[in-house]
Amino acid sequence: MSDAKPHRKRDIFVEGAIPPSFIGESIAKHASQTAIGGHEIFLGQVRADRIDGRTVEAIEYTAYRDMANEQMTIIREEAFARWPEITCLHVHHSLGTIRAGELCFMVFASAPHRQEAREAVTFVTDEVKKRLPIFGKEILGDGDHHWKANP
Amino acid sequence: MSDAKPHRKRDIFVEGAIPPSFIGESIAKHASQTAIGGHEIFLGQVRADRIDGRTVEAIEYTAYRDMANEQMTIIREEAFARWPEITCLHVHHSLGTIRAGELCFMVFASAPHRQEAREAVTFVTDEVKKRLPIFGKEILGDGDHHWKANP
Amino acid sequence: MKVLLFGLIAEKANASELLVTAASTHALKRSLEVRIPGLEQLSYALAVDRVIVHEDRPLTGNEEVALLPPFAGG
Amino acid sequence: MKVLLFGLIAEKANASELLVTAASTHALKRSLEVRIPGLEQLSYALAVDRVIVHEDRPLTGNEEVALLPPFAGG
Repeated sequence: MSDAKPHRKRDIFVEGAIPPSFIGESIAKHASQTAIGGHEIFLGQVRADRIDGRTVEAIEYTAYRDMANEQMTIIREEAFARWPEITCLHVHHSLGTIRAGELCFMVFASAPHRQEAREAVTFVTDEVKKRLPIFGKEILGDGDHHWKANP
Repeated sequence: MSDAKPHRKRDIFVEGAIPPSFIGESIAKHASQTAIGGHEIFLGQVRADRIDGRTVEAIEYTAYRDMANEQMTIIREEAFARWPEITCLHVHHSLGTIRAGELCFMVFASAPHRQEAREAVTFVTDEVKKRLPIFGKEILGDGDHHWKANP
Repeated sequence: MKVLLFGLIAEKANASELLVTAASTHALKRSLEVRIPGLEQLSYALAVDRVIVHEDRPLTGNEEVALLPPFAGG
Repeated sequence: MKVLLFGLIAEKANASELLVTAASTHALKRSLEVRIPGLEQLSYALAVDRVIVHEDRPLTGNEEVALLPPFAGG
């Protein structure tokens, strides 16, 4: 599994929404890895939040792509160091306009036991939100916009 | 969403392995629910464990089906009481012979924010393993078998 | 009354149900431990009407009774 | 040196990069706060060679410098 190697350079970004069928295909690729006992998956979906009485219709994502991928490599190495049992860790984030109801983010970890997979997904999800330079412009119903900021 | 109603009687069991494409289809069904911000999914995969030098090739699952579904209804009600923000909670478990590398268990929760979805999936996964009368006969390579028991 | 058997216990009894007469859950267990070889040495639970019962409880014969070996779901 | 701008800051500057001369990160910030209206009031971070820098640090002009508004990934 190439994805078990934390040092390979990779790009987490995909143009547009993540199709639900892509998740199914990602899961299917693990059937030959019979040391895996559990997969944990987090999916971020664009939420039609209300902002000052207006509804978020989409988020337009941009990123400082090189820095984000470098930060992701560091987070990945931290995750493999803390949970060495993890066999796979897949992260994808959308760029471009993602409409409410569409998927923009996937964190997917597999391990022999569920605890490691779950803890790794929680850690990676939280750290991506904190450390990756990704920017989100919320497009509101009235044509206005609002810049999203993670807490 | 019928699945947000904790009181409807339902059957969590499916014959045979859970196909990865089924997970993709389940995810796709949530695109119209624009209050959802995160999905958390746990998938159990049959692991080719070694037992006394022999390899687990498959698990043959049976269940006390009525009791398991009643216990699941109780666990579901507990989850909705503890995490009232959850919009969906889907649980499926396989019956019959599931080969190593195939999926036998799915817990899938959706919520406006990731924490509720994650905590609900953790709780439901743990409680299903503890409280549902499901039995697993591990089929070993030499034709022998071993009865699985959760810790 | 009819007693449902599952998994390892069904295998040991070579049956998925047994007919047993017993006035209480403890009496039922004693009777089953005589009829099913090795049951006494097993970790198992008794469910009455699909709820696990630990204490001794009278049985009318109309209950749904089941013997449950260790759970292995997930 | 070339300074990369993102998100809200690129919008305020109406540009995705600016050419700036500065001998240190703090001098760079002061210069950018003059050129980009409202930057001073914003919460933002400065990255040098793709790592966030808080302290004052000399710049040779060969670094990759970027101004980063609050992150919103996930």
